[in-house]
Amino acid sequence: MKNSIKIKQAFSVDRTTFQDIFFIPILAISLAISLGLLLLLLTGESYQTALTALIALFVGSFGSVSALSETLTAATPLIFAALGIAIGFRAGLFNIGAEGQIIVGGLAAVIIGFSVELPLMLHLTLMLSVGAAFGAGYAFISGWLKAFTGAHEVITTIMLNLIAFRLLDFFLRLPFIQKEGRNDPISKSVLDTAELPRLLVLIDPNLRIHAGFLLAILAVILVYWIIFHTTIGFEFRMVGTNLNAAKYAGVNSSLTIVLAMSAAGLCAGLAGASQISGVLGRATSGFSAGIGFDAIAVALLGRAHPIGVLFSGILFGALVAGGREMQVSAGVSLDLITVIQALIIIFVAAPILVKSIFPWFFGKK
Amino acid sequence: QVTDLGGVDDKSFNETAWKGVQDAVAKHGIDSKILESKDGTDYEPHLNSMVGAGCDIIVAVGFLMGEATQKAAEANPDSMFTIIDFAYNPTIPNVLGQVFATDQAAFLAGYVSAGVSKTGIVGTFGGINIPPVTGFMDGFAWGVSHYNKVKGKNVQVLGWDPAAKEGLFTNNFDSLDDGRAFAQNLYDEGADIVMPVAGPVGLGSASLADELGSDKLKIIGVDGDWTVTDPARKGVYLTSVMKNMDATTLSVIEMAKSGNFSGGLTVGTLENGGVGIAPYHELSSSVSSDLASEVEALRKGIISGSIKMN
Amino acid sequence: MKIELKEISKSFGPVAANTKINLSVSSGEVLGLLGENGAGKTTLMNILTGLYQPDSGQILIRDQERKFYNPRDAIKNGIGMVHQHFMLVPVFSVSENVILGNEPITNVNRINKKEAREEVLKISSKYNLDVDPDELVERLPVGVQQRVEIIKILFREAELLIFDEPTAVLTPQEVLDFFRIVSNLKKSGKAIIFITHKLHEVIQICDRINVLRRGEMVGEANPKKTSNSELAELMVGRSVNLKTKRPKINRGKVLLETKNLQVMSNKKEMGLSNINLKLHENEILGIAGVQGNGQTEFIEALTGLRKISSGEISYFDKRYTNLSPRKIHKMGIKHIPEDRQKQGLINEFSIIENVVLNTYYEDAFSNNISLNWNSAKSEAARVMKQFDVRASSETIPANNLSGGNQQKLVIGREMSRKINLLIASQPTRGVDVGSIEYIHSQIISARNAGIGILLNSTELEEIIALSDRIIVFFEGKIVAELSSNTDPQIIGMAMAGVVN
Amino acid sequence: MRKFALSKQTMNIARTQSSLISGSFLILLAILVFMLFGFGVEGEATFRLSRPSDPYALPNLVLPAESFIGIASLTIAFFGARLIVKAPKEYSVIFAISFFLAIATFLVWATAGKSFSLTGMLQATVVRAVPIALAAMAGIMCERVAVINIGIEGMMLAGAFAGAFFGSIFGSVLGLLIAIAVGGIFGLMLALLVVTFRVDQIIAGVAINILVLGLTSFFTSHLLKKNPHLNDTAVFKSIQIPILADLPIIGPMLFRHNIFVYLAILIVFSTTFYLFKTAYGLRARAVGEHPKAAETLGISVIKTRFINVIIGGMIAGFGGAWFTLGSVGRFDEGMTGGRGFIGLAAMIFGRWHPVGALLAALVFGFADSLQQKLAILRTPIPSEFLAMAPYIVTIIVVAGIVGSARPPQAIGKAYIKEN
Ligand SMILES: Nc1ncnc2c1ncn2[C@@H]1O[C@H](COP(=O)(O)OP(=O)(O)OP(=O)(O)O)[C@@H](O)[C@H]1O
Ligand SMILES: Nc1ncnc2c1ncn2[C@@H]1O[C@H](COP(=O)(O)OP(=O)(O)OP(=O)(O)O)[C@@H](O)[C@H]1O
Ligand SMILES: [Mg+2]
Ligand SMILES: [Mg+2]
Repeated sequence: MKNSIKIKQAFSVDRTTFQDIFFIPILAISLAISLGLLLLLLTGESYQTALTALIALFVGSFGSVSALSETLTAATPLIFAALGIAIGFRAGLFNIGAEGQIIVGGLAAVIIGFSVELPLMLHLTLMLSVGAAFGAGYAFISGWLKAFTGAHEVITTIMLNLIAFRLLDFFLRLPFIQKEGRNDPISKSVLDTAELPRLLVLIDPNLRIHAGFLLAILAVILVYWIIFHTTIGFEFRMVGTNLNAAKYAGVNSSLTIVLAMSAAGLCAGLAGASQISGVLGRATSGFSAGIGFDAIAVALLGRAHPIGVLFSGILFGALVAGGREMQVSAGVSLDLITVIQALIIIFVAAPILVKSIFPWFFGKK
Repeated sequence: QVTDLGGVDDKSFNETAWKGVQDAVAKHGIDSKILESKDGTDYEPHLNSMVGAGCDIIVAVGFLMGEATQKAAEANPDSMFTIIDFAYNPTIPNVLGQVFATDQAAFLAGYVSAGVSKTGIVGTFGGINIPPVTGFMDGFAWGVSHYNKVKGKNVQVLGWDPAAKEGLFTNNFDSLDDGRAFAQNLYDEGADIVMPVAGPVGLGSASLADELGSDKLKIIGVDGDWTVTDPARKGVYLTSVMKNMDATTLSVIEMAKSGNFSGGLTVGTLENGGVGIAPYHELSSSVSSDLASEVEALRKGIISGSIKMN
Repeated sequence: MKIELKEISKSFGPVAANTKINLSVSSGEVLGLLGENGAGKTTLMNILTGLYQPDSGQILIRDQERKFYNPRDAIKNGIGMVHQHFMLVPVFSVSENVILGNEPITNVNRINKKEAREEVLKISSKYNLDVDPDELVERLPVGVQQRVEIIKILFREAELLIFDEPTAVLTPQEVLDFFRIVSNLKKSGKAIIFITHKLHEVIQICDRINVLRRGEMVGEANPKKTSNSELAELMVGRSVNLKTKRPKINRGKVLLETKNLQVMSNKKEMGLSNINLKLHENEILGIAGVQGNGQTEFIEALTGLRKISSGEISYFDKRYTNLSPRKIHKMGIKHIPEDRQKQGLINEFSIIENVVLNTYYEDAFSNNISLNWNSAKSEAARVMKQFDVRASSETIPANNLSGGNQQKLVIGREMSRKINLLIASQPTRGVDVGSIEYIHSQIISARNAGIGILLNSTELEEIIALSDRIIVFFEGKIVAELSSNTDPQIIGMAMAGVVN
Repeated sequence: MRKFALSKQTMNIARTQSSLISGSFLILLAILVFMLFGFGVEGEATFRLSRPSDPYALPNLVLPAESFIGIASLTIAFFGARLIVKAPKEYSVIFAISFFLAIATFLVWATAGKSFSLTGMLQATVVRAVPIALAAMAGIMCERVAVINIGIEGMMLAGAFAGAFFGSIFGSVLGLLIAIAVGGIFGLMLALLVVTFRVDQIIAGVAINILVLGLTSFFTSHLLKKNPHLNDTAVFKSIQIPILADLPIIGPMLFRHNIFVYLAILIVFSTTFYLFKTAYGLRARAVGEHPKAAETLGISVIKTRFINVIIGGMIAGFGGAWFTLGSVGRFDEGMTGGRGFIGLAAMIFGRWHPVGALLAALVFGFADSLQQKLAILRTPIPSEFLAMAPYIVTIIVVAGIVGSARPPQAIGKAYIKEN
């Protein structure tokens, strides 16, 4: 499967037309949601329920301050991880391993979080950067394998995910990490100095949105700058779009691949760390919660463009928060959200399909 | 109610608790909401949105939700919580922990199995290595060794070593195929009775037994009476180690309704019927009458404390 | 039988590849189809073989109209084509390639290998095209692969055989063999269409000649009467001087020297053995040879794209071996790669990005961390102006440029910064005559300005026109070093490995 | 030609070098094995070869741990040395044997003083290999026509669900057929996405995985949970092949399974026949290697890709049905547990050849069943690490093989037909 994948044509947003950037995603989303509701009706639910579900979806995501807070809280790790995946895409790498990188990064972060004692700022910085570093390190493995043995990153990252789950369970049982007096896989809780401050304590201390979200926005800007305005970003894009040309132009492709993959892992690691530090406060088995997989969808929907990632990240956050409300008030299972997400990916990745469904939105082609 | 991993139809843990809630609904015409947790991070937001949804009492099912429930409870001192399989100390005023001395019931199950086993080997495996799971396995193993002691036999237990706290775990609560494979594995090693303590995963083991025939392999259910919850394969269940969460949950809800809810701890035991073993149903023939009466004697003994389990 | 094309038109978006083309050919005759790159020859033939459908016009066979919706239809009507780029599956055996699509099958669609072999042998003996049916195609030399293609067509009982630039990849000797095959086919009553750029070839073997220009049929000529220059004028539409002038000047000191260079090829075989050569300033050294005789490996070795297993290269008397492409580029050794689409450019990138493709790291465009797009933009504007790259703006992606302009962009990029040595590989492949003249003049003036130039081209004419000295590659060796006024026949012999 | 003569010679050079490397590698392996397992073991390792119930019971295989480990590691070292001094033709064989010995040593070490059923483990190996092998076959059908199918996991999950659901309604046989059809439908979907709409192949595959995960879970919670009788199907019972089934070891290993195992083997061989002996197979491979060439010969690339990808989907659906109809008779969310992906690795390991992939699948099956045995034997190795074994094997394999394996050339590329 070496030399096989070319993800490029799926997005090079810097040139896609206005239509493609706005209409396609918007149509894709509405199409996906309506299909989702249709599915609901198919399983014999009443129109009533479908309607409540739809309303709940919006109310639960943007309907109130707390809803908004939940949306952004859920969006934060998605944005981090998706930025990483976007970098990978730009360099022609398909990083399915974000999940594992989140786990490793989060685990490293939690250890720093409870084991060292430092003043707030220092402790936070240390914890986050260690998390990022470990995420990068874990991704480095796939990058190295790809660059020097040609092992396809899709397979290796998937396997490294599965391995990460086991590693997590193992480490969470180590006496040094495991919470005192427990023998289930759960880590000690991080110290207060290692918790990202919540942003809206003044309004209501229960609002979970935390400083991590601001960091995520910073990351968006930074990654944008890296991809489009730095030499390394240019090299990423060269290698990702035309490997031969990149080699001809004197780019060290192996090194670039390793760097890109590590950068991707770094973002994922941050996602894990900020999740631990801002939301969970400790690691349990399965704390990664599939964020790494949803992030793939986010990156695709955002067309591997940082700004796109920001918005699609918030959208997916909204789906999560809204979905929860949907289950409470309409009794619709969260899995419907997964379906909708998958449909969104498909429609976004197949613009021709969307165009053929809504020809009138686009000049005839 | 917020469920733990495994889903509400796990024919076991969550399902039994949910039944308790349903009974309450049926009996008192209150209404109920359910949120199924897909993973560890769901717990806290789920509990919050339950509070948000204005529930009077929230049933948290599962040891793993201990932390989250504590947070939620402290954040919302005026709503009532009850959690299954978790005991806080110090206790929290608005949380009632329900714990179950499953080892007592499992002890009986172990004793029966030892008596029934033809190969002299019985097995067990768990979902993950946590007290609510290993509680069953401890009791089971002790039950067997008690049998060996009194009968001077040497029936072996595969898959769990109560001393070393190590054994056979699927590391998940949902891969039924693992359940089958693990049972096959134990069967290959000679076990003819297996107690799977991993929620629905055990059903995989049951389907193997169903195929081999109950003379080759018998299964011991957990949490609920599997002969009742899984009639399709009722032929293979020797008995079940029951944890009557439905009863306790119902009573808690009633307390809450009648306004005499108080935080703290209730322990389900053989004595108060919180735990027990199911009738032998189909396989009662394979349990000799004296064995049955010995078990009954044991039960009394444990209640009276005259019998030490380990 | 008689095959006719009436008023055939075909366009790809804006490009009108064919407009109202009429053409006919009948059994026992060889029709020559001339036209410069992009004239529409291949497109027309793809229509005749059912690969493309025409926008308008009709195809007549024995005076009845036929519609070809896919190649299968054309094949069933006895039309077969040997494509410009061979259509063979490298990992299949000769006989598998021949039968593919019309397999002789026994029960349950099982291939009858034996019958397949015999068929191949039968045909190859009948038209004496000798091949081994069981050999893997990827192991065969180009000439033999062409035979396989021919057998493929004959196996499908084609009455009309179309050859799209069959001689481009052949040595003069192989060309002679090929002509012999063609006349055999002609004798046995096949109709033949022969596409080429090479004027003398059509005159040599065709009965009639048709000339295409910009997708239109601009004339018919009789090989007996016409002349090279007349045909050339028909092709290009104006009188072209087929000779580029190359003022004599004496060469400077040695610029580049290789000693016993050895390089592995992709198949882990010894691709190059003992390459020794000297290149001077003010000199154009031409590398002649049939494709796949080690030229590519040699140039990759020089430019750091391929590892050198032994031997050494010195540049300005400094030894360098296995340096990175970037280091070499920095030393003023610039490389025009043989495939602009795959290597020279990134189609999806803008002209700006392509202009700084291999210089983006230089101080002019970056501070080692961030890029300065403004200076890149002005550089792009400069290159486009100086090397007359025609495009609506510098921000459009490279694949919106025509072949000629793409090539000029690459050349401009390489020649407009510090340069002492230019390695130009196929600099005019797939470029219209206008651009060819321009590119040639650029190369000459660079040479006059003191730059040393290594010119690799499979077009013998080009080599002869530009080079001061010529070396000939054959099977990974330099088999001859000749002066530019050597008789083409001798060079041709050398390309086939025949040296006295 | 001279060129080839040259190449032969250089080949030989390469040969000796690599044999030097691999020789020293084996010696290292020997040392490693001895270091790890050689010390402080005593007692005997007992492998039970047959169950009391078996007709022709074999005696247990009893190995004195210490001496066995010693001898084994010496043998490996000897092979290594032999490789170094002279590079023999059959050194892949030597490698195989050495690895086998290494694993055997490990087993003996783990079992020293205890006992377990070897036959049981081998039987489990076959069983656990089935879904992986089927996933690999599905992958081969698709990749041979140059369509990457990351969606196999999803297609299997769909098959598993369909098997359970429709099996509960119409009985297991019809359930199986429908499961296959459902797999085919998702194959069709993949083909539509990548061939017709030219969606990037990997993205399409991932999307299918997520979609199926969502759909099946959704239906589980909205249909199956409300009416459990829709999630309770009869499973295919195992069929004992007369006589053969009674053979010791081989019998349980190969001839006491349900139809899934037998059909899986059948599929492996018919895939081989289809790809390498039939005309359509030839066309399919041509489409995977050089679609344009195929097109010029009137072979419809589009049609060929559709057909093969759909067949691939159907195989995946069949493999998925194994989880429910062939194993536990009940669907649960995400029950395929990544087998589809391991199948892809097996495909690469097997170099896109059905038989090779089957062998690869058996390796994974072995790693899997081994891990369970060790959990019972209670080795000092933590269970989590044992559980990792199959994945680590996968990575090593993919990393080690890819270099030498040669995928179909057009793989991953959409085919654009101008006209
Ligand atoms: N598939 C295609 N899509 C778009 N444009 C095409 C396509 N094929 C050919 N063209 C354009 O049609 C014109 C004729 O191309 P064609 O290949 O027929 O020329 P030709 O005479 O064969 O050139 P050459 O001598 O280089 O083979 C060219 O401008 C080419 O760019
Ligand atoms: N099972 C299959 N696997 C792969 N490709 C197939 C299959 N069935 C049909 N095709 C493809 O579909 C196209 C049409 O097949 P079909 O057999 O209908 O053509 P045909 O006219 O019968 O060909 P022939 O005359 O050579 O038998 C062929 O190009 C073939 O490659
Ligand atoms: Mg052409
Ligand atoms: Mg046919």
